[in-house]
Amino acid sequence: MSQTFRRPEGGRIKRNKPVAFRFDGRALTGYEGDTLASALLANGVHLVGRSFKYHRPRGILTAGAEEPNALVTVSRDAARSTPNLRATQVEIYEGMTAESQNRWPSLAFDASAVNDLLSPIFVSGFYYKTFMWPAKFWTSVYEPRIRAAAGLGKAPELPDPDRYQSRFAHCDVLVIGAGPAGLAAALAAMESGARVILCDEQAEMGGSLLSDPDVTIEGQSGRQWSTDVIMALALSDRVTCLTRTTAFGYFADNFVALAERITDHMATPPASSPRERLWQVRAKQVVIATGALERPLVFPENDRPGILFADAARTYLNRYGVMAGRKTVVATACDSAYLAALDLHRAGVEVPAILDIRREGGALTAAARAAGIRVETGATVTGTRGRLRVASVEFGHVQADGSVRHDAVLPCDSLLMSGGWTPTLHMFSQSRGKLRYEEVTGRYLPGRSAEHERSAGACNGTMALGAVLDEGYAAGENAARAAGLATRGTKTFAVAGATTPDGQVLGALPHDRNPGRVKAFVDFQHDVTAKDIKLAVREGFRSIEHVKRYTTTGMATDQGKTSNMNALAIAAGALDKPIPAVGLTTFRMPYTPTTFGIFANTSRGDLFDPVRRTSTHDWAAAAGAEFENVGMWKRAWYFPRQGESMHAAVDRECRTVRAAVGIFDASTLGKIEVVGPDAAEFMHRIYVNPFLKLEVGRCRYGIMCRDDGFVYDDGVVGRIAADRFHVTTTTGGAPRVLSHMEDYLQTEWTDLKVWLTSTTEQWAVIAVQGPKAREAIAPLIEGIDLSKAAMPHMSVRMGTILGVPCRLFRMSFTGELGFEINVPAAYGKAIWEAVHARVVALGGCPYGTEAMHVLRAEKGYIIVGQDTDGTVTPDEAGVGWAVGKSKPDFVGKRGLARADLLKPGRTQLVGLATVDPKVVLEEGAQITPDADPAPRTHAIGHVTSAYHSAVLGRSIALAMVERGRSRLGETLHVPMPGGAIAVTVVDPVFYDKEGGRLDP
Amino acid sequence: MRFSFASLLRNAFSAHTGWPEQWRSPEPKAAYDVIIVGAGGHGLATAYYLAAEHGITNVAVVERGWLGGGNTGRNTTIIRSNYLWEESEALYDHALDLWQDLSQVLNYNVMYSPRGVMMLAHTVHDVQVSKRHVHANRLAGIQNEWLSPEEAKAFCPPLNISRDIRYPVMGAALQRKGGVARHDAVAWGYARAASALGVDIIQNCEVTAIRRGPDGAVTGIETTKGPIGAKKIGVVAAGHTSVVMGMAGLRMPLESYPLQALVSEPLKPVFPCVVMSNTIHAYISQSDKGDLVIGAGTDQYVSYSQTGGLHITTHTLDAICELFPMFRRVRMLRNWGGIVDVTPDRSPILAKTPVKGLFVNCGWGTGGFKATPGSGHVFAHTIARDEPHPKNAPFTLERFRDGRLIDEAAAAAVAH
Amino acid sequence: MLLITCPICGPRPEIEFRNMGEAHIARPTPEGTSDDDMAAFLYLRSNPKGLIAERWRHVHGCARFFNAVRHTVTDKFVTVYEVGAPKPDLAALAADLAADLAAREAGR
Amino acid sequence: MTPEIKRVGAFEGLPAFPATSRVKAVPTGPLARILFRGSPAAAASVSAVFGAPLSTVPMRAGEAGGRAALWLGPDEWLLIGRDGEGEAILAAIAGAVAEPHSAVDVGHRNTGLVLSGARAVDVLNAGCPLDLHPSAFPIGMCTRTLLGKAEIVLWRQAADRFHIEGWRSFAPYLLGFLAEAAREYA
Ligand SMILES: Cc1cc2nc3c(=O)[nH]c(=O)nc-3n(C[C@H](O)[C@H](O)[C@H](O)COP(=O)(O)OP(=O)(O)OC[C@H]3O[C@@H](n4cnc5c(N)ncnc54)[C@H](O)[C@@H]3O)c2cc1C
Ligand SMILES: NC(=O)c1ccc[n+]([C@@H]2O[C@H](COP(=O)([O-])OP(=O)(O)OC[C@H]3O[C@@H](n4cnc5c(N)ncnc54)[C@H](O)[C@@H]3O)[C@@H](O)[C@H]2O)c1
Ligand SMILES: Cc1cc2nc3c(=O)[nH]c(=O)nc-3n(C[C@H](O)[C@H](O)[C@H](O)COP(=O)(O)O)c2cc1C
Ligand SMILES: [Zn+2]
Repeated sequence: MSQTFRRPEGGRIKRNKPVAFRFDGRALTGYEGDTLASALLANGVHLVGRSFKYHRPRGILTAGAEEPNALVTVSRDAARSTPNLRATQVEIYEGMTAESQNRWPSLAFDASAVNDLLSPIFVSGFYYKTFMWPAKFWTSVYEPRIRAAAGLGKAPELPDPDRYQSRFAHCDVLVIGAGPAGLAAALAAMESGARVILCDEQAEMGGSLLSDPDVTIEGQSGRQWSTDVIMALALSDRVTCLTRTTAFGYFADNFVALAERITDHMATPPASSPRERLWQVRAKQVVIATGALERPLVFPENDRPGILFADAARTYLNRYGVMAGRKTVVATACDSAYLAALDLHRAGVEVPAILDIRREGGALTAAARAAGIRVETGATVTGTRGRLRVASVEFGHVQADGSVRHDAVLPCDSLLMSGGWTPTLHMFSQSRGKLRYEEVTGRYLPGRSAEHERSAGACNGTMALGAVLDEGYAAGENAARAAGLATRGTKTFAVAGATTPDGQVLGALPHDRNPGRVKAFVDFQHDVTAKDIKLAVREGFRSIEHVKRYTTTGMATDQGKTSNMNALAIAAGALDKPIPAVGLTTFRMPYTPTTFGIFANTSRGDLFDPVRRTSTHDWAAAAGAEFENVGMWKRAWYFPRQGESMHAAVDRECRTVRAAVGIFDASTLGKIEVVGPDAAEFMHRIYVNPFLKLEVGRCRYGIMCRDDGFVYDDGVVGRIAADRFHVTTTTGGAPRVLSHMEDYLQTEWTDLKVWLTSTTEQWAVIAVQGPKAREAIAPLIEGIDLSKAAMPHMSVRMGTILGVPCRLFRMSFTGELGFEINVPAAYGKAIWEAVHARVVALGGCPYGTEAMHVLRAEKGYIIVGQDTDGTVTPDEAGVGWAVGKSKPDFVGKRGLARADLLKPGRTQLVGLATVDPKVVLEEGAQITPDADPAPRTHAIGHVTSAYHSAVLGRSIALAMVERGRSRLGETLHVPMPGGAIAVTVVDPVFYDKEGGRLDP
Repeated sequence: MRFSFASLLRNAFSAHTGWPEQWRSPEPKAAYDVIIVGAGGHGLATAYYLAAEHGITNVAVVERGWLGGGNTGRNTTIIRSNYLWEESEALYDHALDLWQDLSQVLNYNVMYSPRGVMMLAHTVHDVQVSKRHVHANRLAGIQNEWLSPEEAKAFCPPLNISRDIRYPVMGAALQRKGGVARHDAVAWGYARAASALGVDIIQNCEVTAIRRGPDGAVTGIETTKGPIGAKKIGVVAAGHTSVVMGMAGLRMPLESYPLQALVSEPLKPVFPCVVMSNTIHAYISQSDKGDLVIGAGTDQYVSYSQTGGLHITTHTLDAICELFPMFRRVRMLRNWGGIVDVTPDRSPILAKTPVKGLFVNCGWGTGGFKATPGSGHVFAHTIARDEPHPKNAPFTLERFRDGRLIDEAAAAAVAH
Repeated sequence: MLLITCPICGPRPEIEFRNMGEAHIARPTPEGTSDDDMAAFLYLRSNPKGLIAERWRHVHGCARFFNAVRHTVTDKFVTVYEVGAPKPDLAALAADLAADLAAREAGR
Repeated sequence: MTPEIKRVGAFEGLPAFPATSRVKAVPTGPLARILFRGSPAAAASVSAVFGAPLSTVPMRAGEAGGRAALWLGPDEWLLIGRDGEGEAILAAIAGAVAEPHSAVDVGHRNTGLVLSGARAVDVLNAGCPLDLHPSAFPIGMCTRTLLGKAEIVLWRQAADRFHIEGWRSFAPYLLGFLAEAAREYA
């Protein structure tokens, strides 16, 4: 029979909706509303995982986010496999497949469990002390074995097909946690008319009320009250209620990140739905109502399957109708475990004893005894037995001198424990609020706030339900008021049947066993025991941060939710210091592990970064172009014809341009319209070139430096009118040049009347270059006299092309007669097609960026960012002629005069001709005087550009070489793996030195 | 007590009660020959080499928090030496040499794992820059090789080399000797070895002032544990260097930015090497424990907050998911931040200062973990001899005045 | 992601802004500026642990530059002001902050 | 103009937006757009000839006679008119504004689409970090901001209708981003 541990009635599961699922291949059933953990327990399965280091059998310890043991991999298919999920949070669905992890060959028989036997050696930090000899064994033997043993689940091997979404949201009041405190807070905020977001990580709102059958609020059962409040909130259009939504990060200025899990609980998720959504919430005010987490007791062998938190067992019973066992011993330092014992007892579970660590017991001791349960006070657990599940508990009484006298062995199939409650401070602490330590209750609590938030309920240390509700309501009201809304004032709630969970213990419990031998676990997943922590302290790790890192306590996937306070108390004891003097480790995001995909959300593929295409892109693609990425742009790289290699295509394109004409899409170049009465003055200052005297209708090649004197960008500038310049920049430099210019205008030269407008995308730019360029465009152009006299090299004219208005530049980046036609972008494709037809008719072809690079290199024209690298001055780049030396100031003038920039011996741009013309140098290759440089020889330069020049029938290269211009004719060497390549230093202009072709 | 398998075994029989403190935690003496400010890896290594190689053992390392708790304890531990400029190559390769047997020298397993560091190129420009590094490194005798996308995939099987992604991988530079190490162990190993040689490591002791004599030379420091005299002071305070140097009236060419990193939940081995992509900003490796260790970019503003913005994290993870799409379902376990001290040329400063007796070692920014042994080694030399070691001679403060920058940033915008 | 108050547009998310470095670093004239002063202009920053006067630009908003005082430990903005306005007295602002903190500390 | 010279809008040829009853995105088609920069006084002179007023209140659009002036910055307005009006608007400005200023045709740089429907705000907030609640972003408000990794100008024309302007080459990204966000409302 399945579900033998399911009670015949009770709980919030849907009994009419059975759900079949598999765990480690075994077919099991549960009900809709079950978590994997509750369904496994219903089937009597406690053994769910193995621990990280010792591979000890582990069961379900908790009922929530803090679970360190019961980690599983849930798979829908090969690609949709998610490791390391906590069974306590996984909701089962029909057909779910879950697997245990970190065990081989099976969960029950795990070979690595020998680690447990070796645990006397495998203490904290043992690996720092060994595996050092023989030295080379580290990489070949030790490390691979350590790695293979470490790790928990397996990452999926296929790309994740699921989608993730994101949402920015704003509200007056964000309430984190929908237990009684959070619900009351949301209610108060709603009543004020505030915009409210309420989130809870669980499938259902209600928090602790869901597990409590006894309480009444305002005369209703707690569950009914919460149902009504949730309904009221859900009906308000000002409230957004988010279940299965974890607040995982709290950032500056009340910016809170929530992870909403949308489809993981569904058997067949709708295809249109994202799997998860990242909410980025900017809240005016935040109410933190995240409750408290129960703490384990640290006693010998406290980790066997079947040992679980008392409140978790109560939750399983009341919320899921599941008994954790049939014979359940309870060990506690806190009243809340009595509630569990009483509820179990009432449900027919045998409770052999409650072992209360407190000498006098607590508020419910008498009630338990009255119910017929044996209660031992001043008692403690000294050990447990059972291989894959707890079978018995040994206990003793603590004597006046602190020693423990062994008492008896209690057979059982489950053991509940409670060390008290730890307020969930993660959100508060992440907000950089300061914690304070409350001595009497041994708790850290929220202290001074850093953000606009307040905590309410158990996370604020308030445990009595009435007070929790009042405090929650007050927090919501207070938050709404602080957000600027009118509120109705405070409210008190009438509560009955609630027990305040008082009592707690911190640190390891005393026992009568050999302390050097027993294992009393503090951090369950990482197998950190009380003696590990003491060892760390003994070895000089006195800061709690050191203890954490040396023992790895608190570093497991639960991030110390159950272990941190006990570890701290043990460390404090070993250091003989009060707890606050030792301090807590830092709470960091995320509160619980959070899917990478939710951070990346829609940024994948084409949405990873915008793909910017020019207006001729589709044409080029149809023409077979290969594209390259330049910044966000796609640029046509070359246009291979059928069967043509890149090399052949580029050669052909280059030859065609030199012999006839080529057409090139230059649209991606940055363009800025500089307008205003002071435009010329501004240009004069921002560029190294003089600009005041540039005539309207003329262009100039401009070089721009930063104030440090190094080349920043370049481009051709045309003067369109006295008060208007058309500036071009490099493709990649466009945004930063605009920002650089705005910076000087807005903050340095605020008196100048000049305005900038980016026109990069206004214009499609079609470069037509080659001896037949004029012939190619002439028939299409109207209103511009293209003759040499009327439109000289480096001029700009306004006219139309095929009726479309254009700005026509006569300029050249190839050394040939050339024009650049700027037309409004939407006409780009049509004009391109028309010009292309002319070009083809004249024997020309389109060319891409690669041919463009070759052509310009043949002419010795630099590419900023390729031939320069941010350490090069205009003079060194061979464009010193551009610097307006008589200008009183320009950006970079003073920087260029710094001592080191004036030193001889700096690099200069030169050409390199390989002695063997067939050899093409590699860009980035180094240059040395010697053919056979000794290792660590100083390189005197490097190759910045290198190509095969089809027109010259040889290779060409540009290089930055120390004192390069004084070395013309010298033979240098480019050492390569296969031997050095001899090169001659030459002028960087390889082709048409006289420049006759520019202006035929 | 020497660490070895034998001593481990021996101690197992005495329930490990016999281990001594790995380092002493003494109260400060009245004065020391040398005070090192900052017990990060660099400061501790400096102290160790002062004692081990220069016989200067009357040394204190003062630390405002816990040793190794600065960037040393927060970094993604990428180790490589394939930098561009000769000055950097020499310095980082010196460190790489020292990494090779550091565990044995310190008698502390720092888990230096030369699993290879692969730096991806996504654009033609990236390819040019990467190849420039490869060639420069080869000439300098530093191993660095160029891989095709297929070779890169063979070296790192999870890598997505599809041509269809937004920025396809066009190749990669691989330094096989590069890798990772266990960051905490580096700090602890140096601390233990230095302490054994007599160095006092004084934690929870914040320097609040630097005292100077009538001739302007340093005479000591004020701390939260009182004044301590010193003949020489070496400041190795990473993100806080500006603050400490300000106490001696010096302004520094530094800005401190938050830099974030994160780890995933532990996974069985899936990622065999280190992969860096500067173009799309992602750095990833898998630790011995099984977590994916991922580095992000810096925030845009100066901050000492040791946290950073969510948008930085989202950007990092979208890059990781694009390159390794099977990791989309993997989950982040923890995210944190450090404070990195960035110089204008992204190269460190390891130098004497205009103040007599005051030395500074800073500016390692986003990439100084790899240099820890080398940095400590040459800085100890600089302090002991009052003159720089040849390897750190170029890394002066004056280079910013003269304009002789060692501009790793300009050349490549490389982070770690 | 910080919430930054643009003097013109009001509070807006950090991703709309660019930090443009420390404010009030006067650009020297080419003549009569020593190499040391030039280096200070180009490279030396106060990089304080505490209040910093810095430049921001609301680049994806009104596109204007403005100045702000921010605390580099808490990342909280203390004030924003126009380009060209004098540098606020950071010491006085720091004293106000300290007093405010003390008052809140006493108040709880 | 020769007839075969066709204009190609930035949204042409892109996959259609999966419009539903709850959200749809429709390109505006060609519009005249002038980026005007200058002092408020200069802007006032423009208002007189442009028709729609250039707001001096930040982040507000002025609308009249089928024209709109979107405040982008204290010295920057985006003037939108009907297709073909660009030249006339530029001429009118040149004629009427004596103060120094800049007027630049950006009719092809920018492209626009209108996102509307009950889910428009949710879809926008998938990538727009601003508070789009009517109390924070009322009808008539406009501003530059971000949508995912692209800059946009966002202008609320009605409770559930937004005009979105972006640069031409970002059109596929903007449409793709909005479509991805709208998928779940299909
Ligand atoms: C997220 C992140 C990722 C990184 N990734 C890499 C990487 O992959 N590879 C790499 O090579 N590098 C990386 N780095 C950089 C690297 O971490 C640092 O360059 C390096 O660790 C610096 O070491 P350090 O000893 O100089 O500084 P730290 O370790 O920061 O030590 C400085 C110490 O000075 C102390 N101190 C400061 N002020 C005072 C005072 N007034 N009095 C006393 N003590 C003081 C601090 O508390 C601190 O402990 C990364 C950094 C970060 C933050
Ligand atoms: N068993 C007991 O006796 C016992 C123990 C402790 C508390 N309580 C009672 O519980 C009540 C406390 O109520 P409360 O409202 O403060 O706490 P609660 O535990 O009832 O509710 C907290 C809620 O916050 C959610 N949550 C926590 N962190 C979250 C995050 N980061 N993101 C999203 N959701 C998150 C939890 O899922 C939970 O639903 C009191 O009545 C108290 O007496 C009872
Ligand atoms: C390489 C590396 C690996 C880490 N692995 C883990 C880990 O597995 N689990 C964990 O909780 N933290 C891990 N951390 C993060 C630390 O817990 C911690 O966040 C970091 O040292 C910064 O300190 P802080 O968060 O206390 O400020 C790792 C840190 C580094 C540098
Ligand atoms: Zn603004």
